[in-house]
Parts: sequence; structure tokens; C-alpha cells
Amino acid sequence: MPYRLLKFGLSSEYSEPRMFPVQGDLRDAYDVVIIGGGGHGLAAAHYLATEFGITNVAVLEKGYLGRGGTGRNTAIVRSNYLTPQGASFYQASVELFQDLSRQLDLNLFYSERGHFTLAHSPASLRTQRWRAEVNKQLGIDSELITPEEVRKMVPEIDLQCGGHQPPIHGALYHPPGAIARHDAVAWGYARRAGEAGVEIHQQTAVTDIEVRDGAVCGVHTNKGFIKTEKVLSAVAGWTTEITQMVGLRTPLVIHPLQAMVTEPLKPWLDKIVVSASLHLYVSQSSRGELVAGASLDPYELISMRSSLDFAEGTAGHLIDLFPMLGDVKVLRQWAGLCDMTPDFSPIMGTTPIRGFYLDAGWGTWGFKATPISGLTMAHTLATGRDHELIEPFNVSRFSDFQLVGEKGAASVGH
Amino acid sequence: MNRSERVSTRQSPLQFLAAGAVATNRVVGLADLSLLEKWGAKGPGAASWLAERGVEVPQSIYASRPLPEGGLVVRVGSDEFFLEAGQLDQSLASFGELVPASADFTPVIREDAALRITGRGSLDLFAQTCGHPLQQSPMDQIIFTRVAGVSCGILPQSSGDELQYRVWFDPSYAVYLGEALLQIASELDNAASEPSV
Amino acid sequence: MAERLPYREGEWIDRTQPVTFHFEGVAYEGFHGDSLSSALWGAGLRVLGRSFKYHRPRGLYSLAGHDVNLLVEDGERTNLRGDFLPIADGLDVRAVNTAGGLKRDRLQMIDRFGSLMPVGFYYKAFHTPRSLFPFYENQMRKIAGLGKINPHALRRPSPKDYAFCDLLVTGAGPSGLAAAIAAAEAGLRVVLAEEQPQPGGSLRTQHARTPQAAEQLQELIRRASELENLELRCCTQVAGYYSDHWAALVDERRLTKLRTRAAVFASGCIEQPAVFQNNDLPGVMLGSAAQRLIYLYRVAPCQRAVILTATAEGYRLALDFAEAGIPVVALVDLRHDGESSECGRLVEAADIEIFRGHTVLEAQPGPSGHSVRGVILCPLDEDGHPDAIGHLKLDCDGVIMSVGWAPNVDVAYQAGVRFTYSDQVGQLVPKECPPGVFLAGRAAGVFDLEDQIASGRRAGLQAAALLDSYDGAIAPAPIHRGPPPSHAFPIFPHKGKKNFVDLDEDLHLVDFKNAHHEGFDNIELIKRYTTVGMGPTQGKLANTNAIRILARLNGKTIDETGTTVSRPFHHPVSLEKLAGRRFHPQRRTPLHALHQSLDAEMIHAGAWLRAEYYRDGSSSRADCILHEARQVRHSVGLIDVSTLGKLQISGPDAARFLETIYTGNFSNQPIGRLQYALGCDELGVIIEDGVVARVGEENFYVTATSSGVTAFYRDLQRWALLLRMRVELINATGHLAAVNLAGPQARKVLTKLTDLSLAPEDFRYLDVHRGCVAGLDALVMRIGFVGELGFEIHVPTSGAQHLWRTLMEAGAAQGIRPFGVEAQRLLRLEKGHLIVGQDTDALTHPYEVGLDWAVKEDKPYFVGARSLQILRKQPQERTLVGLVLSQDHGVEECHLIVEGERMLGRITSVAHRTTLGMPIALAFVHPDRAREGTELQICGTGGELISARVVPLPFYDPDGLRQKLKD
Amino acid sequence: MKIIHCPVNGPRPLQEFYFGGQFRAVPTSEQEDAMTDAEWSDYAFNRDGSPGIQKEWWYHTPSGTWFIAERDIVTDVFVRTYLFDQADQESGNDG
Repeated sequence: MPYRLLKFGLSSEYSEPRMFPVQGDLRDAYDVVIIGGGGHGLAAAHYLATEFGITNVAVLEKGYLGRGGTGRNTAIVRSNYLTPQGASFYQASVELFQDLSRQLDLNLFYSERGHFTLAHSPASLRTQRWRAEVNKQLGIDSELITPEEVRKMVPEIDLQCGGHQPPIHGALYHPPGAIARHDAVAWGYARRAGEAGVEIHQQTAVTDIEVRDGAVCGVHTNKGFIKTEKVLSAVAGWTTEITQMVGLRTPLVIHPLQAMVTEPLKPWLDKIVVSASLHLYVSQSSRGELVAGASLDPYELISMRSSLDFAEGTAGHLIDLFPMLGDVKVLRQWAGLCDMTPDFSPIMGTTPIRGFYLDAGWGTWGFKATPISGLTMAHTLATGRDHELIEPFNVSRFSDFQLVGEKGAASVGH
Repeated sequence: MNRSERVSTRQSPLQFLAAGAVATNRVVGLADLSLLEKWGAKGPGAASWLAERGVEVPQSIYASRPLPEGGLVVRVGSDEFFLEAGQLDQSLASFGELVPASADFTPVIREDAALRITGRGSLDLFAQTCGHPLQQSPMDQIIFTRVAGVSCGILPQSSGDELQYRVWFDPSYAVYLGEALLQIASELDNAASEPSV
Repeated sequence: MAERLPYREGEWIDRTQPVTFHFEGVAYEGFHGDSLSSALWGAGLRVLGRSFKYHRPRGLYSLAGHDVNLLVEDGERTNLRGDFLPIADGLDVRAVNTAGGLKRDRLQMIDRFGSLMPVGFYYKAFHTPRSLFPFYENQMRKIAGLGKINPHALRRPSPKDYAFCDLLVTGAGPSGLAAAIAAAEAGLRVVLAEEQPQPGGSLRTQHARTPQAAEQLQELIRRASELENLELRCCTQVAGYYSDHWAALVDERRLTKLRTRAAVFASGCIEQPAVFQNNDLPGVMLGSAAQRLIYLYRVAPCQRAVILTATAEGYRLALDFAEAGIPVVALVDLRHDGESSECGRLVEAADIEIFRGHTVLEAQPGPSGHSVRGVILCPLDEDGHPDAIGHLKLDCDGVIMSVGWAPNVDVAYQAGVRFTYSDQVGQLVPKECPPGVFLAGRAAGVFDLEDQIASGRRAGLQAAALLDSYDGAIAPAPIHRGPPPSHAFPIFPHKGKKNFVDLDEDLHLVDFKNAHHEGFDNIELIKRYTTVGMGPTQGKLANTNAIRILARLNGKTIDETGTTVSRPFHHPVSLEKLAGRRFHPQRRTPLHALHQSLDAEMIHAGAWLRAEYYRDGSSSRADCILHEARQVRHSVGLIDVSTLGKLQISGPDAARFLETIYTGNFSNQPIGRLQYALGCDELGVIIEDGVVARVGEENFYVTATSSGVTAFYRDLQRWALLLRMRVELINATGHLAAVNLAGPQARKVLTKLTDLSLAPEDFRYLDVHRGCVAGLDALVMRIGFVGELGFEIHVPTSGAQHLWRTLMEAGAAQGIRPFGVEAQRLLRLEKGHLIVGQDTDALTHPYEVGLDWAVKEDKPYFVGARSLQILRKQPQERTLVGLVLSQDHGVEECHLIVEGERMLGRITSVAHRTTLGMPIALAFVHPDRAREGTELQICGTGGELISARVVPLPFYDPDGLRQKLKD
Repeated sequence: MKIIHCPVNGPRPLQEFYFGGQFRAVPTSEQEDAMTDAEWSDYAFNRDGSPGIQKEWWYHTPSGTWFIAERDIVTDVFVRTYLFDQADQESGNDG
């Protein structure tokens, strides 16, 4: 039994330290202001402090830590992307994730389950093979497997989908695919950043950004003005509100993405199953709940309302794949926001506005990039130059007609 | 090829329904009317041309009128009309044959699958398949909506005391939609024949 | 069976219908009308379930589905709630989440290690060393979860439906009935949804003892039943409320998607527990649960009760017990001055001992914690804190809590109602209601029966007035008078750490203090860290106390502390009810049945089913396909291409319109001629290709890709609007069928059936003619997608079968055979034709795939033109080439072309066996490697390197002599 | 489930509709020619996705009707819907 548990049992007083410091008032100026207290912003703060020695940093969060995509995603981590740019970037993220519990000294329940992307058509199978081949070339563990191999590893799956859907033709199998406790990632980074001297201000909303002569010079908040020459926007679904403040035009549009959980069940599904054609992904959490999601909502909306259509459709697709789940009950549904780009890749790094840095375009794949986006954005903030891993993702790629070809793989890519 | 031969070569996409329709006649009746000839005209000149042919042209969008020789004409768009014969032996071929090359409208080939839904369970059938409240819809006005996921035109009609619904849709969905409706109709029929508690 | 209380008017059980059922393998008896919970409690059972984390024994608690102490499974279904499960003969269920049965659950030892597991302990342990986490995780997973799924459970399709009404009233208690009646009398179509099997609500519980209640109930039910426009749905939960007044109603059979125009939430209150040591022991229950037992099921909640209260309702509860003949050992009132109203005097008169200014500090467990054997009382100081001295022990077997309520308004919250805390009522009351949403009764904070009815009537009339059905007077809203019906903080610390706040999640008071101490000081953060409210009941009995605790810890008010966001569903809803019938529209060509009779293998192609190939005796799939292809090359074959998009485009601007949406020129296209057409999006990406036939000066007939046509046609409609073109667009895809008769013998076959002259000079390659084929009006196009002489014949759908049969008969002498999609794909590959979506991807532009010739840059404008200008200036990164492979296996589509670690390109189409006798492929490669004769390496199956050589396209008949065949 | 008021077909559930994206005036061929590459890529890629009322395209699938909606993309309230041509008449712009 771990020593930690014995300690809890033996000590009469609760000895755990505060995870987040009680934050005082905002100071007048910071070297860096990070907008957004989600995983990305907090990770960037952490790496700025620990890797680059920049600690005069404020993270401004309009709600509470992890209120946005961090606490609303389905917590899947993987690197089986289609393009070399995407796959290398996410592979670096996976590698950071694998050691993150130790680094943050917080159990993130990072659990490698194996990730299946089912293909229900020859066309989808081709795409999965493409991903597998690119992955293998980059040393990422991915392979195309047959329906029989799918059945061996997930015997509950109905390969014929009960005749309701085209049968399963095969799957992309990605053994390192993992799930993690999403909130804890934000808490862990927040704790470490706080220990290193970063200030984390919750309930602090940015109301405007001061730009003079094409350069950032400060940030207005509901708690007053702060001077700074470097601002990182790490607000994903709320990015269009921030970019409007600095007059930066981007292709971003916001769509909700919904998810739901069932009542807890005894563990039976230890893999992550995604169906590209059914727009479904499902895994079983450590509490025993099935966590399921679908594709983006079909129209733009900056609201986290739930829709019944989503629950109906996702329920149907779950039963298509797992016919014995009919009687399993859905406990709760919720939604998050996705800032979508036309090439299904993020927008990261420097921008035409000096001192304004963007970490956006996270669509449906933000959580899995948390550590690497934090690290590369910290590097970019510290040096003023895009980290090489994120060069392809700079916002200039649109004016240059140099898109990243990730869209082909991402009909559902969580 | 003469007229009767032409009819014999035509096949309804809903052919399989014939037997089922009788079986569910009690609560919901489904009748296949796909073989009634249909024809369409679309374009700015369609209305006046039809009027010249003696057709009573519905003035407002989605309204319908009887054709002089049986059947009906529906204004399915601002400049678009849909005609259907009333009898198997009634031909609309003359319409198509008469259109001059200079006409400022386009004749449209219409091969819609067509159903007539009757019986006291009709609205229950739609309740399970259609998100639009048909019970509140006026008679003789076509409604474009979705039934079991398929785009349909639905025309509520009253014949005597009875309500009936004419439904038209793309024939490639005929087997799917016909089977889905038949399944629900038979369930409604079974439910009605169970002794009430 | 233990004795039930004597018959009483209004009871729900039918004593003439005894029912035998099994629980944990033991037979029990109850009555028709019993829920599983009431029947087991009535049978004298006390331990009904085990808790989620500590496996503590749990008993009947809310009897309203607000706890999950009794969750059972029957082998088929799982996580069934005992409070809602009617018993029936043959019912055979077990408790979920036990190891070795409910009584001797081996996991109950976890309870003793509770102190090792403070809140969030799992975040702080097991992760180092990393290599051991999988082991720990595995151990944790073994004990996680509640019910077990049955991997062999069958689907039970559920009929989902839509319904429409003017007003949805949630809850058929006194206020809900009054609201529904008032609105229906004003003419609204009303749906009244009640979760319980019968209407009545608090008239059957809190008010049940008074004779007026029974009369009121009868009267309300009579009036409701006389209204034809009022539909009462019992056993129906309003599970969620969505945009534009859509509600999800769920009953035993189905989900109803109800569109209403207004809603009244008369959903009552959820009674809230007090927090004291062992407040979860079997025998500790809510007062409302005791009333349900007494009045609905006639089961004695216990033999000797201690009632803990802080309101008049607790006194009335004591009178309920007294009337039922159950001794009340003590009435413990948290208030120092007790109850001054009539019921206070009645309790005193009934000789029930009252402890004012006291609390139950602790319930004392009987053997194994399976029951209550007594309580420890303790006086409270002026501030409501338990005093260290003056403890008092009392024997009892039941602790009945009646300390207050929380409005049952999670669904009203989803409907947009926002709340504020009222000290007057001691609960959240509505602050803002969106248009068309009203609250009534206890949910709105009125507890007096007359007030409940008046507020219901008011809400019903307000809805009617809003919908223009009522213009009479509306009485003002009644407000609560007197002491609040809820105590502000019925929460008491205890060093034993079994004073539970969240029974679903086994969270006790100190867990909240600790989480707060660690910085989780926001309601949403503390929820996520402790998991409060995340269990199966979503915190119905926990959230209120959790907010009270956090508010105190932060020194803030309830309003400042806020609430967590309420999400659907109210009670969990099964996947099959949500899924319903699952409509998956599927398209079939009119030749579908013929393909089946020809033993075709059918495949899904988008929404369509198509013939992939035709089985031929024992031949392999590959042999069948090759055979079909050879037949086309050598003689004649027939393929169903009815899935092709078929568009009629006509009008004065038709040619100009086509020139806008496609990259080519059409104005000068002669009537009767065909042209290949390529479509790009605004970014210059290829999205569509097809054939344009000019059939008149202003009339074009266009074929488009099967999978793309729906979206393409929709786009065309919008372009026609945006560009203000005088053009009529018709999507005739489903109304026309098409077949392609291809092969050197095609002309010979078709000649017999048509009035058209097929002579090479009359019907040239890329000609289109209208004529009669097999007695049908047809459009015939001479095209060569597969690279042979070919006629594509388009006829009305109803004639398709006749056409096919006639062609097959006519071709018998030439040995005509049908060919499927696979043979066609092979033949087009040999001919070097690309397939949009397979040989192109989401970024491919025409210059990358050798379609420069199809882009007419000299036109004034077409969609994508400006982007193509930019793309053309950029260095090209890839180009589509033909490859001949060095072996006939091991290469699949999307295998990569590599050079060491460098990725040089990708195979987009491949055929191992061809009519050419050599394996071929199309591939994207870097332009450096695209020169004819370049040797490339493909990383094939299993990583094997396979060599290939770049060759010119097409592979077959480069001069196109075959498709232009003259005889 | 949203109810959207199609200007031709009246109020219908969301399932009958297809979202066609933000409304953007299409440059004429002359305008297009006059645009620099940067101006064109700005038109081609960038969107105004910020909170507020957005003018956008919707399509009623069963009847094949395109129309314009002005919708608050935060509250999801449709402020008004109208046919493309009607917008033109009301606002008098050149679309």
C-alpha cells in the first residue's frame, strides 16, 4: 500500500497543503499575461516558469480553473494523426503525458487503453491505412487491423452493427491511446505554476486588449488594467472574442461539441473505441461510467447548451456498436465549445500583432495537446519565435495558402 | 409502343407494399399510388402555360387543385408545379409532348414514390416519424417535411369524414421508407387489437 | 410477510393481488401496487443495498428515487431503481455492486479503511513509480462501477414519438392539477406529466392525514378527468427541457419529444437529509419516505421512531406516526423555541416527548451496521452548534428526518429559470422566468395547501393569458408566511466521519472541509474534486447541503456561492429509449432486386446500396471482378449507374451558370455534345466532376458524382441565388435511372432496341441524343469512362427494370454480362481516370492531378479561380502519376512511397490484377520523382519495400481509339 | 431541438435544415481581379466568428429553400429570417 495512504490514515490532522494559493490583487504589470485558466494556459505558465525562468506571469481566468474545454472533453490522448506535422506534434505531447503524473506529483490516471478507429467503408479504411502508414514512418505505434482482430480485443462489438450501419471493414489500432483525468491536468499545472510564482486569478475577465502601433501594451480586466507586452490567448472556444479585441482576423468559427455519461457499470470496456463513420467515441472511465461523444454540432454556436438530438443520435450509435447496451441509462449530457479551423489543425504561435500570441483552433483535439502546447507556447513566448514543432500551425498559413492536410482524417477525431 | 404496353413496363418502387397494405387496413392503411402518372413544370412561364391548357392553377404556394380530367396539380414552389393523374389509365403525356422548345419553363420528369395513408392511426404513424405537427395543418396544402429521415411532400386531404394523407418522395427511398412505415403501421395495428386493460 | 397497517382510503396497494418475487435469491411477498422498495421494507428487510465506495449497508431512504440505495439487476437489465420498480410475479433481482451478495458483501471491509481515503486521495497516490500504476489501476477498476452489463442482452427497440401541446405541466400534485385544470378550462391543450403512478403529490403524503386532502384530491382528479384537452401521463418523468420549449418525456415504454408553447413546473420539492453521524444507516429515512410508506403502501417505517425536525412538518409527521399507531420516542427540534402552531400543541397533547434545541448527533448502529438501535441526542448552543455536554441516549429503530426541502427544479433550470435564495422560505425561489415558463406550488416556495392550489391556478391562467386564451383576472402570487419550512444548516460535525453529505458518492462532511482547504473553494471546483453530485442521482439529496457547507466555509451567502449547472436528465434515461427506432434512410436503385437475383454482392456507397460484383459459382471475388472487366474489354457489359447525380440545368443563363460553377467553357458547347466538367470550391480544391450534356440552347443535363450530388446541388442552388442567374435547377437523381452499356459489342446490342442511328458518323464519341430505347423515352450519351465504346442510357426510374431486362436479352448473343462497381473502378484506373475523393483529398487542386487542361483560366470568373491563380504560382509539392508495380501483391491504397525515412508520396488507387496483365497504381509523388521511368519504393504490407516505375497515363489505350471505336 | 422559421415553410424543427455558414457577399469578377492575394485569402479563409448577431445561410432540405437568418450566436435566438432576394429589397444593397 502506498505510503501516502498510510499517512492519511495515521495523522489526525489533515496535512495536505493548499493546491492553489489564495491570490491577492492584480499587480500593475506582468512580463506575460495568459488569458485562460484551462489546461493550455496553465501548462504554458508552468513551463514559462520552470523551463524559461519567467515567473512574473499572470493567468487570468474568467470563471474557475478548467471551466472550458479542459473539463468538458472526453479525455482521450493519442498521436495517430494523418499529417507528419500533426503526428509529430501530438507524439511529443503523448511523451510528455506519459511522465506527467510524476512531474506534477499528481495522479492523472493516465491510462493507456488502446485506441480503435473503426472504419465502416472502403474509403474510411483507406484513410485509416494512410494514418497508420504515416504513423509507422514516424515511429508511432499504429496499425491497421481486420474486423476479426477488432472482435478479439473488444468482443462485445457487433461487427455488423445490427444491420443498422455498414459493417466494420477494419480499424486503425493505436495501442498508446490513453485516457486521463482531465481536470487534474489543469490542477496539476496550476499547482506547479503557483509554486513557481505564477499568479492565477480566477473570476478575472479580460474586457479589452490595448494595442498601440501594432504591439500589445496592456490588458483591461474587470479588476483593472494591467501593463504587459506579451499576451497569450489560450481560450479555445472563446478565442473569437479575444481576437476581436486586437483586430486579428482568423478562420475560426465556434461549434459546440457534446458528450454524455451513463450510470456507472462494472468495468467491461477497457479500450477506447471511435467510429469514424458513426461519429461516435466511447470509453469507460475509472468510475465505471461510459463516456461517449459525437461529432460537432451542425451549426455555429457559442453556448454550452445540451441538445436532445445529440443524446438520441449518440445513443443509437452506441447500440449499433454494442447492442447489449440498450438498457444502460444515460446520467448526464453536457457540451463544450470548439474553435474550428478549415484544415482541422490548431493556430499557434506569433501573430501579425507584436506581443500577441495565439494558442487556438483546438477544435476537438485540445486536451491531448495540453502539455506540448504549453511547452511550445512557453518557448515561443520566451524567445519571440515559433517553436519548430508549431511552425506549420502559424496563423500565416492561411494567407500563404499553406494548409495542413489533417482534415482528411478528422471526420471524427477525438 | 402503345399506351397499354407502356403501363405494363412500368414498375412501382413500392410494389412490395401491396400485400401489407391490406393487412394493416384497420388502423393505418398504406396504399401505393406510385404508378399514377406524374409530371412537373418549373420556371416563370409554367403557370400561364398550364392555365392555357385548361388547368386551374393554384394561386398560392403549396396550394393544390383538382385537374379537369381527374388527379391534381400542386404548386410546389413559387414557379413550380407538380401534376398527378387520378387514375392508372389517365395519361399526362400530352403535357410533356406539347411543351414548345421556346417555353420559358422546364418540363420535369417526376417519378416520385407515392402513398396514400388512411385510417384513424395515421397521426400516430406520423407522431413516430415526423417532427412537424401535421394535425394542425390545413387541408389541401402540401407540406414539405421529413418522415423517418426522408424528405417528403405531404398533402392532407379530407374525403367525406375521413382524413387521408398523400405522401410523395424520392423513389430511391421507397423500400426503406415503405418498410419503416409498414412496420410501424403493423405495430399500431397490433397494439389496437390487444385487449385494453 | 410482516403485517401491513390496516386499510386506508387512498392506499396504492391492492390487497386482493398478492405478488411473489425474489430478491437476492429469497422469495418475498408484496402486493400489486408495491414498488420493490416498499415491498421489501414491508417484508421487514432492512439492508436493501450497498454504497458505491465503502459498501456500507443502506436501507430505504427517500422512496422517491432520490437515492440509489436500492439498485438492482435481473441479469438482463441493471441499475434498476427499487423505488420505481413495480413488483410483479416472477421478478427476480439482486442488489448491484456487492461481492458475494448483499448480506455478506466482502467489500464491506473498505468501510473500515475510510480514513485512508480522504477526498481526492487517488490523485495523490499510486502514480509513482509509473510502472506500478497499471497494477493499482487494475485493482481499482475491479471495484469500480455499479451494475454489471449482460453481454448477451437483446435489443428492445423502443417507439419514440413526437407530441405537441400548448402547455406542459410537470407534477400532478395539488398545484400541478390546479394549473392544468385552469389552463385546460381556458382552452389550452395541456399535458400533465406525473412521475408517480398516480396523481396527488403532497395531497397523498404531507397533507394526507387531513380529511380535506382526500376530498380536494377527488375533486381535482374529477375535474381534470372531465377535460378532454387535458392529458394526464403518469409514470412519466420530464427528463429534460431544451431550446424552443421541447421537453423530453420518458415513461416505461418510450421517449416522447414534446413541443409545448409554455410550461408550468409544479414539480414540488425534494426532501433534504440532515447530516449527522451514521445518517445513512438502514432505518434512517426522510419524513416524506415515511409518509409514502404509511399512506401509499401501509408499511410501518419502523417500530419506534425518533423524529428529527426543525419545522412544523416534523410535528405533523409525528401526528402521522401517532395516527398509524407507531410510537414516537422523541421529537427532536433543532429550534430552541419549538413549534408554536396548532400542530405543536397536538404533538404535546399526544404525549410525544419533545427535545427543543437539540439534534441527533449520531445514529447508533445495530449488529453489523444493518439497522439502527438508538440515537445520541445533543443540545445545541445559541448558534446551532452541538454542545459537548448533555448527550442523551435513546433507543429506537428508526430516525425520521424532516428538516427541510430543496425545490425540485433541475428541469426548470434547463428551461431557463434562475433562482435566488430566500431566507423567508429557506430554499431557492424563482428569480427570473423566461417567457412561457412558470413555477407553482412547493417548487415556487409555497407550502400551505390553499397556497399551493392558488399558485397552480395562477400559473395555469398566466400560461393561458400568454397564449391568448384567457383575459380574465389573475390573483396575485401567494407567498409563504410563517417560519421557513427548511432549516438553514442541519449539518453537524462528528469525529467519526460517517456523517454523509452525498450518499451516492460516500462523501462526508470533512471531505468538503479538506477539499476547501486545498483550494477547491468554488462550487464547480469542489464538485469536480469531491465528485459531489456526480453520482446516479446527480446530487438530489446532496447538492443543497454541499452548497450550504461551501457557503459557510467561504463565509458567503448561498447566492454568492451559486449552484452547479443543471444538465439533463432528471432521472437517467436508457439508451434504447433515446435511440428509438433509429431511422437510417437507405437508397436503392430501381434495379436493386435484379442485382440480387443475379447474386450480386451489395455494398454501401454513401446512402446507396450498389452491386460490388456478381458472384459466379465458386470463383473468388478477385476472379469475378477481373472476369467482368475482361468481358467489357472484349465483348460487352452492362452496369447500373443510377446512383449518378442527374441534374437538369436550364434557362437563359444556363451556360453562363455552368461556366461559373465548373472550370470549363460551356457557352460554345454544341447542342448534342458532351463535355467533362470539373468543379472546385472557393479555395481551388477539387470537389466534384461529371459530364455536361447540352440538350438544347438553354438546356443542359449534367451528371455528378453519386456521393457528392446532394451537397453539390445544394451549393448550385445557392450560387444561382448569389449570382442572380436566370436558371432553373432540378435534381432528377432519383427520378431517373441510368445504365452504361460498354464494350466493343455495345453498338451491336443497342442497335436492336432503339430508333436512334448508332452509326459512328451519326452518333459520335461524346454525342448525346434523345430517343426511344426499348420503348422508353431515353437520353443516350456516348462516353468512355471505362475506356471502351460505351453508351450511357438514362430513362425514367419506373422503366429501369424493363430497360435492363431488354438489354440483357438483346445482348445474349454477344455474351453480355453485368459488371459491378469494382470492375468499373479497375477499368477506369487502367484508363487513368481519377475518382474525386479517392485520388484527390481535402487539399487537392487541379494542377496536382494533371487536370490543367480542364481549367479555362481565360474565363472572367469561376468558383475557385482566384485561389487557383495563387496556387499555380506556388511550387508544386506533389503530382499524380501512374505506376507499374514490380509485384502483384503487397501494395494497398494509401501505402506510402518512401526513400529512407522520407515520405515521398502515397498510393491513391491500386489494382494487382488487371486486364493489362500488370499491376498498376495511381500515386501522388513529389514532382522530382514524377518523371517517366523513375524507380520508386513503396513501403508495402508488413513494411516490405516494393519497387515501382513511373509510366505515362493512361495505362490503357493512350490514344483513346477504343472508346472512339467506329465499328 | 431548435425551431427555425423558414420564410417559405414556417416553423420547422432543426432536423429539416442544413446550416450554410456565415453569409458573405461574393466579390464580382472585377472585384476579384482587383484583389491582392492577401485580400483574397482574407476573404477565402477568414470569418467573423465573434459573439453577436450573425447573418448566415440556412437551407430547408425537404423543400430545397435557401434563406438568410440573422441569429445571435451566443443565445441561439433567430432574430429574423428572410429570402435572399427580400434582404436585397429591404436593405437595398447589392448583395
